[in-house]
Amino acid sequence: MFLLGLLAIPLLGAALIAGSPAHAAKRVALAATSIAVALFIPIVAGFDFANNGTMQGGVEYAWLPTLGVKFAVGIDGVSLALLGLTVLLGPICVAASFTAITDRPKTFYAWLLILQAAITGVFCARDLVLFYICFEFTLIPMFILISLYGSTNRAKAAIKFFLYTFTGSLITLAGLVYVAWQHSLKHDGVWNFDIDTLAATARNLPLSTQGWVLLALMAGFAVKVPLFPVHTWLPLAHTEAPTAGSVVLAGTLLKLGTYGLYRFALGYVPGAMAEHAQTIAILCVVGIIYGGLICWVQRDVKKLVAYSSVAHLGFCVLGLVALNQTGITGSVLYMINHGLSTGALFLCIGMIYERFHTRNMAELGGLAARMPVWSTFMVFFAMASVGLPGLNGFVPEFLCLIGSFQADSRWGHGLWGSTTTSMASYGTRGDLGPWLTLIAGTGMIIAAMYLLYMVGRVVWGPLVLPPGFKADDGHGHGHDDSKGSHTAEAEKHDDHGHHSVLPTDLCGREIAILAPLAFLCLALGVYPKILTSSMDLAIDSQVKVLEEKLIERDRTRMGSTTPLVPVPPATKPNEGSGRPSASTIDSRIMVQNAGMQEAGR
Amino acid sequence: MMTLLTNTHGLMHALSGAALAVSDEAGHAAGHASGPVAQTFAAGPMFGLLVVALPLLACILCGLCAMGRVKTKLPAFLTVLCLAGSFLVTLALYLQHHGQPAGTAWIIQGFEWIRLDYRQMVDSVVQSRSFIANFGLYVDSLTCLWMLFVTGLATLIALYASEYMSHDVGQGYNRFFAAFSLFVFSMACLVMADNLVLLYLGWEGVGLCSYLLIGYFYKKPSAVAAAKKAFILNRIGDLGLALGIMLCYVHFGSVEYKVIFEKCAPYMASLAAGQLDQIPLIAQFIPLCLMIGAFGKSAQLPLYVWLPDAMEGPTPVSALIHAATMVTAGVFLIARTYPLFLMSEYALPIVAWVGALTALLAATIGMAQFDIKRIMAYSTVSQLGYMFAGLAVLTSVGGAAHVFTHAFFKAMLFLACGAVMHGFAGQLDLRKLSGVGSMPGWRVVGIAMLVGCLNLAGFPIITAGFWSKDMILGEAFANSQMQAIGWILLLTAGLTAYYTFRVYFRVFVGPKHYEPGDEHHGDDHGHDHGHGHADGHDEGHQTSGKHGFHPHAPGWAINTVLATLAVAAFVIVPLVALNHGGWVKDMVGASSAQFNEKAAYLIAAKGDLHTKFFGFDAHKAMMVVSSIVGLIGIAVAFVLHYQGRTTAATSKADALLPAFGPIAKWAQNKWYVDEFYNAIVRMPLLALAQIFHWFDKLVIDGLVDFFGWTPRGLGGSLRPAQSGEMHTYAVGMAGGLAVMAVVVIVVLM
Amino acid sequence: MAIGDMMMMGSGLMGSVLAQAAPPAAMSDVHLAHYLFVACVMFVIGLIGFLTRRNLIIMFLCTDLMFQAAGVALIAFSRYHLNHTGETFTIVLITVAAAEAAMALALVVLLFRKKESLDAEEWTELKG
Amino acid sequence: MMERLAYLWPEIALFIGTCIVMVMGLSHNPAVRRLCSPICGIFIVAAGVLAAYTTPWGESAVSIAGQTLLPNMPIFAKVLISVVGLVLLLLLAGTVDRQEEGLIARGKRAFDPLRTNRAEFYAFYLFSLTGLMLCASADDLIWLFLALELTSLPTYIMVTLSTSANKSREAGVKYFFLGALGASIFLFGFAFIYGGTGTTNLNAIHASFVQNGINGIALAGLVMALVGLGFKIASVPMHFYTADVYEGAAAPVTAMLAFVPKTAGFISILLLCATIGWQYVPGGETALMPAVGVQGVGGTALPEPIRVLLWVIAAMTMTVGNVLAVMQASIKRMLAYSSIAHSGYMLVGVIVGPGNNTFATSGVSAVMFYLLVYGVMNVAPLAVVASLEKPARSDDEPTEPETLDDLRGLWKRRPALAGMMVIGSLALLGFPPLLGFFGKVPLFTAGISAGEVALVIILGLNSAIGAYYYLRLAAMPFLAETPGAVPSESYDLHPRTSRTFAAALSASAAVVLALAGSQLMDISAKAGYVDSRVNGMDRLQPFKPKLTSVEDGGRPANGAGAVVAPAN
Repeated sequence: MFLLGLLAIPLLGAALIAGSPAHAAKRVALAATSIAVALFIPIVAGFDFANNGTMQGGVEYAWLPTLGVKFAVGIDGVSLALLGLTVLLGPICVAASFTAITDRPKTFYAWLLILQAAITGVFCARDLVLFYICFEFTLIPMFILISLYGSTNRAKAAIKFFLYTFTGSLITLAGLVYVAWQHSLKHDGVWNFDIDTLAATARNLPLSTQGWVLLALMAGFAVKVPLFPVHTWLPLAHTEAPTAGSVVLAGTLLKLGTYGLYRFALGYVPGAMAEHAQTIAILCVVGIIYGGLICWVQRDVKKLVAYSSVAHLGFCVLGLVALNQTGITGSVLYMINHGLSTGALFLCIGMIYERFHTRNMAELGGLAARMPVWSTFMVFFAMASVGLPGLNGFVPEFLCLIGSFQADSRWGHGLWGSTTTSMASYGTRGDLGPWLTLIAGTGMIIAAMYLLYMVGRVVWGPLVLPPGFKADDGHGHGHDDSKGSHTAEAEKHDDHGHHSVLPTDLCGREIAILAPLAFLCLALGVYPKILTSSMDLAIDSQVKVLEEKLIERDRTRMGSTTPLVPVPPATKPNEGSGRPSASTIDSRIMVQNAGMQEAGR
Repeated sequence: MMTLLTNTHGLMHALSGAALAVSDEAGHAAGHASGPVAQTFAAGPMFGLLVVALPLLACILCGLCAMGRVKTKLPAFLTVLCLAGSFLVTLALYLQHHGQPAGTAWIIQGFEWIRLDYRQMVDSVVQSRSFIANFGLYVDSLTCLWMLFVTGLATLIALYASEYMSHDVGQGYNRFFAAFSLFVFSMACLVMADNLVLLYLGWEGVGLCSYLLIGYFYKKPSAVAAAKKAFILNRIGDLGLALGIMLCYVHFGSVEYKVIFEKCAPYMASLAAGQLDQIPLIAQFIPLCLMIGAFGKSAQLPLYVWLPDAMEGPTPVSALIHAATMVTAGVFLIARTYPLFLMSEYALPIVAWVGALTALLAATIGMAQFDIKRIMAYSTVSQLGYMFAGLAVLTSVGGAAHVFTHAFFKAMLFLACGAVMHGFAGQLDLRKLSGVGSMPGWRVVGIAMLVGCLNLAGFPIITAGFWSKDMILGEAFANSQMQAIGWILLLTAGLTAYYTFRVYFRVFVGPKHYEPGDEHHGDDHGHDHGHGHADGHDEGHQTSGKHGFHPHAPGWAINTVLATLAVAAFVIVPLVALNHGGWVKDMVGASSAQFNEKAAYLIAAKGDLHTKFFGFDAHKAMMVVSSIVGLIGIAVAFVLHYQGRTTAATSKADALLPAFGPIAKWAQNKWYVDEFYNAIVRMPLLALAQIFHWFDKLVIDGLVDFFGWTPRGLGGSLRPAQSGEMHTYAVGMAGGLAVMAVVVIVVLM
Repeated sequence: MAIGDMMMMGSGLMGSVLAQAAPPAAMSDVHLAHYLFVACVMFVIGLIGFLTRRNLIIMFLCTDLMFQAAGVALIAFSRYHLNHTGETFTIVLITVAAAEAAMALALVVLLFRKKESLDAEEWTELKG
Repeated sequence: MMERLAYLWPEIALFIGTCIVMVMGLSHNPAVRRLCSPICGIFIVAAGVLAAYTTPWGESAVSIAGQTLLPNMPIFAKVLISVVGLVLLLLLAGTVDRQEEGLIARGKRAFDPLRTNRAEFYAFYLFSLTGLMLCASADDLIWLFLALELTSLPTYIMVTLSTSANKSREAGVKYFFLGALGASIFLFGFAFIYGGTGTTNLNAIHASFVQNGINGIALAGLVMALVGLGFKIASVPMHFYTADVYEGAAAPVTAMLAFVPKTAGFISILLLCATIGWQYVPGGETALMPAVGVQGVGGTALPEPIRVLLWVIAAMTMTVGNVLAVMQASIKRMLAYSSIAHSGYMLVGVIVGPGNNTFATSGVSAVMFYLLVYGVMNVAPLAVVASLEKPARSDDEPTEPETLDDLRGLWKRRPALAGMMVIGSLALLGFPPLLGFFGKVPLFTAGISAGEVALVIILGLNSAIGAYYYLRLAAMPFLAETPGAVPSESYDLHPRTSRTFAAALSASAAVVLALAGSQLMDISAKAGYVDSRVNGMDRLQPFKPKLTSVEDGGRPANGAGAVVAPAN
């Protein structure tokens, strides 16, 4: 029931905003999102982490029984984590817009809340149609946020964003409906759109069919992620969107794509995934390097971060298509952590934009001298984004890379392993392997290159301010030209006689926005287990199916039932961790083979 | 030559006499072949975590100071206190560990950092697998050795920095000490980690701190660029390390040393049995990956170029991070994972060659530089090459000992240079300083410099540097495979002695002369003295112009530290000199950095570890030869840079320059390596990035726009049909009907 | 002239198609194919007239011709099938055609009042 | 015979209403004249109620009328027609003569029965609805033809009368002349169908097709009829008139045009297709696009030539409609082209056929549902346009907003109207969770069920193109006014609040019906029921056209010795 509350609160908030005066809009929005955060607490408290693979907190109502459509919500460990991210970013986005949005605040906050409700809906939908509806519905609020509150090129950005993602997702709808139809064929023509029920049918579709379905799924989700060749809407949308829009876009909206891939590409068409993982992985790797290098030559700091999302999500999907526990766990962690760190970077950039009305790195530099607090946060989040160990970016990236490194069916054979000694191989089945990982790994270097380039330009170096701002101006800024190109906020500054509402460095509200994100970045970097242990079984259930398909695939490819690795003899050395503490999951993950158990301990 | 050798051999023998129990050949062989000290694992005392925690605490406290905008020296005080505490805890840990049987490795469990458990079908059997990287400490004697000098030096240097950075009190002071403490924390993680991923955390953590501290004077574009360069080049190495870790995981199923070492045991047995082919090729790849990381962090070819630039940072940083500790992380990595390096036929030879060539190259560059800090930087690169070579020629003791001694004397050298820089407004050009050591108040600095230079030059017998270097040289010549390495290192030793004393003779002795630096560190972060200078040294000197400038001699903190280090440099002599490595040998020999199996393999299969050096025992011969080489280097420097020198700017060496032709110029320009990298890596990459940028804009986005435009284009082309004329419409309808009829007919056909 | 050519072409085409469809019998004088041929020719003439003439009244007459072509076909088929459905249809059709004619004339008058012209091409304000 | 009347009660009611309204409009008493539209509404309601309670369906339809092709369609269609008809009436009220009535009320002009056209307008509207309902109950080609003409002819006049501007005249003349051309084409087709089968009764035609197959003449007739009927639904290649006519007519009439003829056309096309039956082997080597993963296809389809014909028409109709709509600046023109596109979407359902008569698989049900959805949601944008007017300078008629730019700033001025516009256009776009989305879902499901994946993809892509212009329509009220454009301030609310009410009704229906549409889906599923004999679930047959078989195929067995001698 709390899930319903999570869906309803933002909508109620939006309704309330519609009926309240303009100056109260931001308070109502803040209250609504805060209540949502509060509501999330009982959800977490009530969540059975020991069974995080099963759907919990579910509510189900008949909706369109003719089509077998239900209104069904429920969450498992993965959904919970993403839901947490969504809910958390809610008040942050609202608070980040307090001074940035002065024109038509009611519309802005109302749509922001609706957007949150839609994203919440995606992550907790248990019904395909509900999922799709929420998935699509995110477009409208985002469209409005960009087209009404964006910068100069906003109309084009909004339209492109909308059409690109909308087109893709319509094809996805076709694919999903196809699956539903196949299900109905096997169930006396009774249609059902339950996500889990359909998964069972979809998995058993013939491989070629699965391939087509995968293609359809990719059409929508890859655009949303976005993967390499279909990414161009993202930089544009990010650049033009208002800060809160960018944060939601990077933080959660892109995750709809990866979540869709996780839920449907892995869950529905594991066979096809096993078949085509390499292709997708290559796209990811290309995206990592391509996106990263493009970042490096950007002049617009927001565009730089936007392109970095292309590179980062390349890692995320790479882990996903590794099709093993390490990779997928890394990928899901990546979804969360990218949301935090990149969202925070966008917030930081937004704060600068609010002050100087420029994102051009040629006009900004050395802000550390002027804004030490901001600079500290900026460097911190840049480092989180770079993937510095100890911060949140590292563990997911590393796990994704390990996952893809592991995923090679050749491990354990010939040159790739040992058949002459008793050493087992710890690779998993797949087509990715070390070479791909090596190339992807250069993305780590490139990430350092462009993010440090950005930090070096904006934060370090001699102080550079855009024309009209005095470098020695103690507070506020001498912004005195109203060229009309700026939006209402610029006009507002002019109205107030060149007195900015913002201090030189961050104000308390802005610190309060960034601090929780920074804390989470640190906390999740130091103790990622809080996430990994809450989603291990959920991912395990996916991996189980994928592994079967991979075994089948390898069998057909190799023409025999060659095991991945030679059977380790019973006398082989201590294989497991050797740690006396028997973990809880070990008892849950079955170790059927008694001999193995013995060897493992 | 031969007679000279014989003579000096005798002399050396007499000198060392009873004091140094130089083992005979049999004893030496026993050292190689003695049964491996069995590694045993046990849970360690929890207080060991304090070693890591105290620097972190210091970092947090400094951060709080920054938040509270503290404008006193409080952060320095806190840092020194915490680091000293950390050092004491390390000492206690060492003492307690020393009581354990040799070969004991403690594992101190902190908390579970990364843990994934999963299962995998292997031949229809479900196996349970896990990826575990805990925040746990692995304490063996190698760890103790490293942590002792890391925390000890860090404490001293923090003390030094408290004075050195005093002009920044209230500005960057908090930031400096926060990063400083964070560095020690990261270094402690790196050294004490019980698994490779935590090591990686420390590895990148020290990289971050290095980045932050190199870029400490962030208003200077060169400092920012240097910081960026350091981080990125380190990242290249880190990728290698990361791949190595992954390979380890895929091969051994774990990233924990304990498991890896246990699983290595059969390989080691195969190695000892001379069956290298029993070790799978994939396992042999692991060291190849790891060494890239080590090359990056320890500034070896081809990734060394960041270290000289890193001298943009404040001098204490250069001393601690870029001389004494962080850059030795690569050496530590190899020592820590020595069993993995032994598995491969090619790993150690590659390391040896890289190390030796780096040593030589850096020494040649160092000879031609004028910036004393840069000379020290190149010397660091060069000495690191020595250490690598030491590890690679199968004297991990020698490598570690050189790390150990180098940490002291190089830190001292840097701190002395820093004192000069501090006192002369950033002046570092050896052509503009002379006779500093004899100026009033500079005595301690001069002596410390002399001690450091003697160590670095390998002055015989009395310096620790001599003994550690000698171990490496001796072992290189003793190893039949490594003769060439030995010769390169020997040449380098001579060059080192020369350029080291070149600095000493130019700057610290001779006629007194100085020109103050222009202190180009910006307004509020530079080394000028207008900002709340706590000491009473500023006597109204200006920041520019020779007249009216008075160098201010170092205060008590700097002097104390320098003096301590100078004393320590001698105190550690017996620790490395006695019994072929002395205490360090005990420390290293009982750790993972043993090499017995490889030695056995090499002796059995390939070659000789007791090669004679022109008929003499290589070790004994080297003591003499390297002494002579070192003395020659010093003598040359004396002649060229001291004898008869009357000005600061010129010396006799200038006359010799034309003789070297362009080589001198090339060396002065660092062999154009930076330019070369820029041309073959950075520029192409930048060009590629630009190409991608435009490709993205024009082609990919162009395609998208094209598809977006298609409907409009189609609409535009159909629009003329909507002419508004009824006849057009009628024609369209009739024609359409005909077309539809054709469609049907076609289908019917 | 062009109209004539096209009509010739059209009738020729229809003729050949129907000749295939119903090869002429030796004895009978007139059979279904001939009626259909006439109907089709009427239809095509009407169509071509509609396409080529610009006078609104003539254009309407052309549509009426097409209607009547259907009538001819219907009656032919009616005879062929030996039932009266087609004839019934034709009667209805004629009625409808008459109603349309009435409307058409009203419209034409209305339009003529506005523009003093019967030219259909006068009315091209709406386009695109 | 009397039981046949069961189908006609609603039509009779409407006809009576027509007569009454026509007379009332001539009254000198303004109050009586003003009663025209309420009376009109009452009769529409009455027709709806009658339709709901008297029209036979299911078994009774079979027993009473032998109506077996689409036994449940008439009742659904008629109730739908009266419901949407009522909403349209709200919109249409006050379209014509308001100016003159105003002058009369202010005493500036005397009432002249010869000049009024208000009563005719309503009467024609009712006539048109009557024809539409007749279409739904048609079981004979003659009847169908008549009904179609009855539907169309009044609309020609309504278009012409709707405003006094020249545009309406032009629209009227184009609509009429091209309509006549279209009518002659499908009439000729009807004649050939009759010629090929010997009967005009749809059931009998079906029986003939089942028994003798489809001969060349009948096939030619079917092709002409289907293409010709395309005029009613504005499908390619008969779509040319649409934009001009929609633009020229007043917005309320445009809304009516988007529903009335289209419904008539789809009912007729469905009936014709039902005579053929979706009983043929699907695909075949002539299928243009090999369906993706056709395994498990129910195995029913139209004969290949007809399927391909409709396929091509559907694909082109969607595409042409959408791409032309993208180019438009005029609201009504844009909606006209979008109306073309929507016909294309619905044709997918026609191609798919009844599947296995469940809502998810039945294209016929999908068409029924879409007719409802489209009828409801299409009112909103046009009603918003109709609710605004720019006061005339002199005695001219006030004008509606024409271009998209005229809507700029509406959100600030009239947020409610802007909201309705947004909901309406997003619903038309098919954006979840609005009604339009649920209209498309069954098209998707049915299309995929029938293996028409390619067509569904085309549908999806076209929806995406549609997004472009619908978004413009939805976003325009939010955009700031540009200098030079007609400011939205100059637009007043139309005095007829019924128009705003219609918009609100439509917009709220687009939301509410989406969230609680299960009942409607059930009803549509029933409405689209096609007898298994027709949909050929039990006996799949290959399509074998007999090109030269007028004589042996179509002719009754006893047909020898006629005046028209059979060949040979």
